[in-house]
Amino acid sequence: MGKSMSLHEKIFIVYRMMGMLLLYILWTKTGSDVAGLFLLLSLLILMLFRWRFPKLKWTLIIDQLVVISISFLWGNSQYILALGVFEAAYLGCPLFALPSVFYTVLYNPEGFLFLLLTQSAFAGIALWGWSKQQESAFRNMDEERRRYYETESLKQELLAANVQMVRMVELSERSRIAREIHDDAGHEIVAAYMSLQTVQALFETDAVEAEEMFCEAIERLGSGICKIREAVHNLTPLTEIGVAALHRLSDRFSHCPINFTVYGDTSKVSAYLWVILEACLKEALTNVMRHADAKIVRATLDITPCIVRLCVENDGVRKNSYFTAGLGLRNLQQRAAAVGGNISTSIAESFRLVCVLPIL
Amino acid sequence: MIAGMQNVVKRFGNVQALDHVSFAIHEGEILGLLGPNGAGKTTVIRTLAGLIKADSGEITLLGKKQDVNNIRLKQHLGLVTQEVTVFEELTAEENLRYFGGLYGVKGDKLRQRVKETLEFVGLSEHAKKVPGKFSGGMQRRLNIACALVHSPKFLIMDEPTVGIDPQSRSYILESVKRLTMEGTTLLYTSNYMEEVQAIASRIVIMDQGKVIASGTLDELVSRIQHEETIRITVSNPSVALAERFRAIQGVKTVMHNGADYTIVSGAGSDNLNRVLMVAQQRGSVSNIVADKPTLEDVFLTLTGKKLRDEEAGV
Amino acid sequence: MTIFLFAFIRSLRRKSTLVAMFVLPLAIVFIRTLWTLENGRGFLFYGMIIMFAAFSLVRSIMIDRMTGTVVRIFAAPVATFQYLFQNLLAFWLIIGVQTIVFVVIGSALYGWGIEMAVRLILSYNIFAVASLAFSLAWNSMFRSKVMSDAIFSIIISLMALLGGIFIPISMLPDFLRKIGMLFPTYWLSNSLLFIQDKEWNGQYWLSILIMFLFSAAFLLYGSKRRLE
Amino acid sequence: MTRNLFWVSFFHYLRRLSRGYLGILIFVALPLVIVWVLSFVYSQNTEEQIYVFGYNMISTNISIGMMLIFQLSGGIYLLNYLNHDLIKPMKWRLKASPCATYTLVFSGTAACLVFTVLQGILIVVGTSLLQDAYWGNVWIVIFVIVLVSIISQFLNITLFLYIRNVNTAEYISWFLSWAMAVLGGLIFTLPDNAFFSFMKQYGTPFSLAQSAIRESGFLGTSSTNMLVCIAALLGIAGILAVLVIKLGRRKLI
Repeated sequence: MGKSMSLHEKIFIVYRMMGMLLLYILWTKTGSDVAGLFLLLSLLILMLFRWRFPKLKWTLIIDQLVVISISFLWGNSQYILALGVFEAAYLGCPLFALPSVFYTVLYNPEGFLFLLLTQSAFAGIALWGWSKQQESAFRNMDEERRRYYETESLKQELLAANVQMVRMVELSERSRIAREIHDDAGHEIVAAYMSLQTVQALFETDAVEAEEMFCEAIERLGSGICKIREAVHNLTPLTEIGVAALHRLSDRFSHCPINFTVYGDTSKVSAYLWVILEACLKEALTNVMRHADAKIVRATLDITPCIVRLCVENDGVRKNSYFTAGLGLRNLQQRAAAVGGNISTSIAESFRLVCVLPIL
Repeated sequence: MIAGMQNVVKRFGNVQALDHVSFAIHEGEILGLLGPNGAGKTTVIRTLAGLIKADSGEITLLGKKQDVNNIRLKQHLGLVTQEVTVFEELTAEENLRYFGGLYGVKGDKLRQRVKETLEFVGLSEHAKKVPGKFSGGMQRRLNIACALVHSPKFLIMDEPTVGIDPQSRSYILESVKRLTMEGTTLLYTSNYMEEVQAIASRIVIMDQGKVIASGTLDELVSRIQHEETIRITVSNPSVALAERFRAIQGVKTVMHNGADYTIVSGAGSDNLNRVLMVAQQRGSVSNIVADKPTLEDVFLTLTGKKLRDEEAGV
Repeated sequence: MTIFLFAFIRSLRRKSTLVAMFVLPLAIVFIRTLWTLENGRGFLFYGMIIMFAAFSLVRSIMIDRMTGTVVRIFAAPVATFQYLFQNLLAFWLIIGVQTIVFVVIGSALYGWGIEMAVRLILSYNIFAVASLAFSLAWNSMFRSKVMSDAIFSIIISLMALLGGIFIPISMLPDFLRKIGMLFPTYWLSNSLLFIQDKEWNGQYWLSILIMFLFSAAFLLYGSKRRLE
Repeated sequence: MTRNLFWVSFFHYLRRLSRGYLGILIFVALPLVIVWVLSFVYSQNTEEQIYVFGYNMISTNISIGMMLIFQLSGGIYLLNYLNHDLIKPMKWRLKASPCATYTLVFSGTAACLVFTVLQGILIVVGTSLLQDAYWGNVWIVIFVIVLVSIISQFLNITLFLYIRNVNTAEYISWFLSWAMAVLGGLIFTLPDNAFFSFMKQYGTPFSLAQSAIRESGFLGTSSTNMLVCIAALLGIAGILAVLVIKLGRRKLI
């Protein structure tokens, strides 16, 4: 369940194992009996110790001290100092390699050991550089991811604000309509109503004037109706929204036959929900086209007093077995979440998308 | 609030096991955690019990922050695992003594608690037997008992009734109810919706690592259900009658099988009276039922899937 | 101390452990030819019995992991260290008691003398710790009992072969001896050799030290927390 | 019908056997390695003459013993199959099939027999090629291997039917084969008295087989001796067969 190892860590472990193996072979070929085994075991223990407690890097010094003391019993063991130098360089704490350096300078300044240590140091540094680079790449990735999450939450807020906004616009529009009807058409109709009342009173006394006023009232009513018509005309949006838009989408779908049915009162659904539903249907149909050999697609829109539910499914077999939520779908899921709804998809046998949004 | 999660995320490699999961468990309630296999229930439990580390988000338990290293906090927590995890070599009583001892219960207190717990799950007569001799239901009960010896304030049960006989199942559900009466708070996961429906005071539904709905049973059902089903049996059935039913406003489908009709209409259409009227015009009605909506329906509404695959015949 | 106590009880409930623990040692301690000085194989056979006993005792830790009981144990307020430490301590105690009984009977029968008896007990106990640690590390690598057992039977044959059970280690050629030195059995052999020769010199203590180092390495590897 | 099912089940068992790489490793590679190491070490530490007629006597001794130990333990395969198929997980599924239980048991036994005999022959070939081991008359050796293998299978079935716990039965099976090896003088030299020398020559299936193989070539003294050993092995196999049939009637079907 642990974190998976990165490549440079694996190389590090393999390098050390190779070192131990070489030491073992060296021991079987040359060495004094027990000192070599003692060295091998102690190095193994220290290695395992640092594997279990990665923070205790200073134990590297013990490694080297053990090697140096054994090297007086078994000269060949000094070569394994290379491993200590390598590890110190890889872990990025070159100071811990000082015992090896002192030993080399004091006892073996220009021999093969010197060459070996330099080589190991370079190998360690190279690997260290690599790990640093990868670390910074990871840090960048983390940063990126953090920024992504921030953007995502910002988007959530924006979407929520958007919903709020749509509601505000709806309200202000409603009040504008109310005002328009009240100010223009209302005015005319009230005037006509008052005229007609007067006409009613005048019928018995003054028939001529009554007729005159009657005509005027009719005219005013006509103008009022005209105004209402105008207002209504102005209100009708140029593009279709609502269930008509969904119908249009399903009509245009030519990939295979589609069966789109609507249950319930569509007037209860607000405009901002329609936008999401439309996008959902579009996304679902695209996915059906891309992922399945569909024979028929069924789309159902249910509107209950509390929720609106769009379900799109096909009966066909899927084309390719893997399916991941694409960007479009993730976006939609967030938009649905912003209005308190939920979108879930499944591809068990056929493609299916269910979108449930609450009606306030 | 006795325990809760806030925006908890957990990934295993590329699999997102938990995706911003948030919920709260209040003192004294039974929270039912419902979801199909692989929804992330076990991961929720393991992070909540401090067995694995969450990638991000906050987990609180008894007012403190839960963490893998927070050993003290585990004192008040009981975990009933999904598998039967008791020791084969030890008798029922010894198993209880073992787990009691792990939680620091000692001496007379331990003896008394073991006795009480055995009585509680109805295994007093089998105290000296090893679990290998038990039936499946008895093993399950012992499995639960092992998490109760230390009288935890908060008990997590991970599908405690998988694969047992109905009698043991109802016994276990009864005990769970008794536990809450004694003041234990419970998190109960299952993919048997009947169980959750029967005992949970509040329900969290999960799917694909996300919480997709939560609330009391009534809330969930009244808010989220999208279809109503009416079953009616008439004395003289005919195809024409089915057509008449189909003509009623809001009716989606009518299934006709002998004298029985099943009429599915949209939620909130209140068609019971209309259906009855239409039917009575054509003869007498011998039976009419409006199916009560269940959590299964809620889940179906939200995801289009059944809670358990095997019920779908896979 | 609950874990310790019940680790003890659980181990004694298993028949295979009981056989390895008490029947086998008693069976071999009475075979006189095994304990003559020129043919001292009995000491080494007893070492193998300890190895088997340790393996079958540590098996319960692996079973806990495979059945998922360990999830439950770690859900309780128990640290990983406590769990492993108390279990291993209980196992060690069982083997320890057995070695003492064994050595006492042996001394009575064959007149080993006090000093030799104490040294034998020390050798066997430190070897028991190494065997327990080895079994722990071994079992932590496997998720299936069958696999673990099968490969273990190969390894133990090699250990027996190169650790002086079949052939006295002095007869081994150098390169085989150096492979043998990588197993704790070799060092048990070595220490027993010097006990039998009544030579109380550095070689005996060296063997003890190396077995101790083996235990440390195996424990470090085997004690990592594993849930699955 | 029954004969058909027997072959189906037989080949199925063979297929399952051949999939277990670990088994092959344990029963072929391990004895070869042990023979190699032991004969290497003993060859270096002895003053006697090692080579007789171009054959290595030390590895001959060790090879015969090791081959027989592993042959005698070969029944463990069958033990595991019996446990898996007839007692534990597969019990009801297989009992529900139209294949009679005895057909299953016999086909399993036959498959294990073929497999272990093949393994034994592999060891014979391996040691004679790599270690110059002397195996006497090849046909006699193969016949003895078959007999020992049959005894091992029957012994394991008997153990299993008595004990009904596969782990314990397995332990006892290993223990018995090693005990026979000890009595055969393979592990350490036994005291020189009448009882032990009888045991070493004729006392156990192990020693009978060992003697038979040795007597079949220039190591032996009389072919009568060999025939006696083989007859004794046949007798043991016969007795075990009767036991298996009686026990099986009672406990399996």
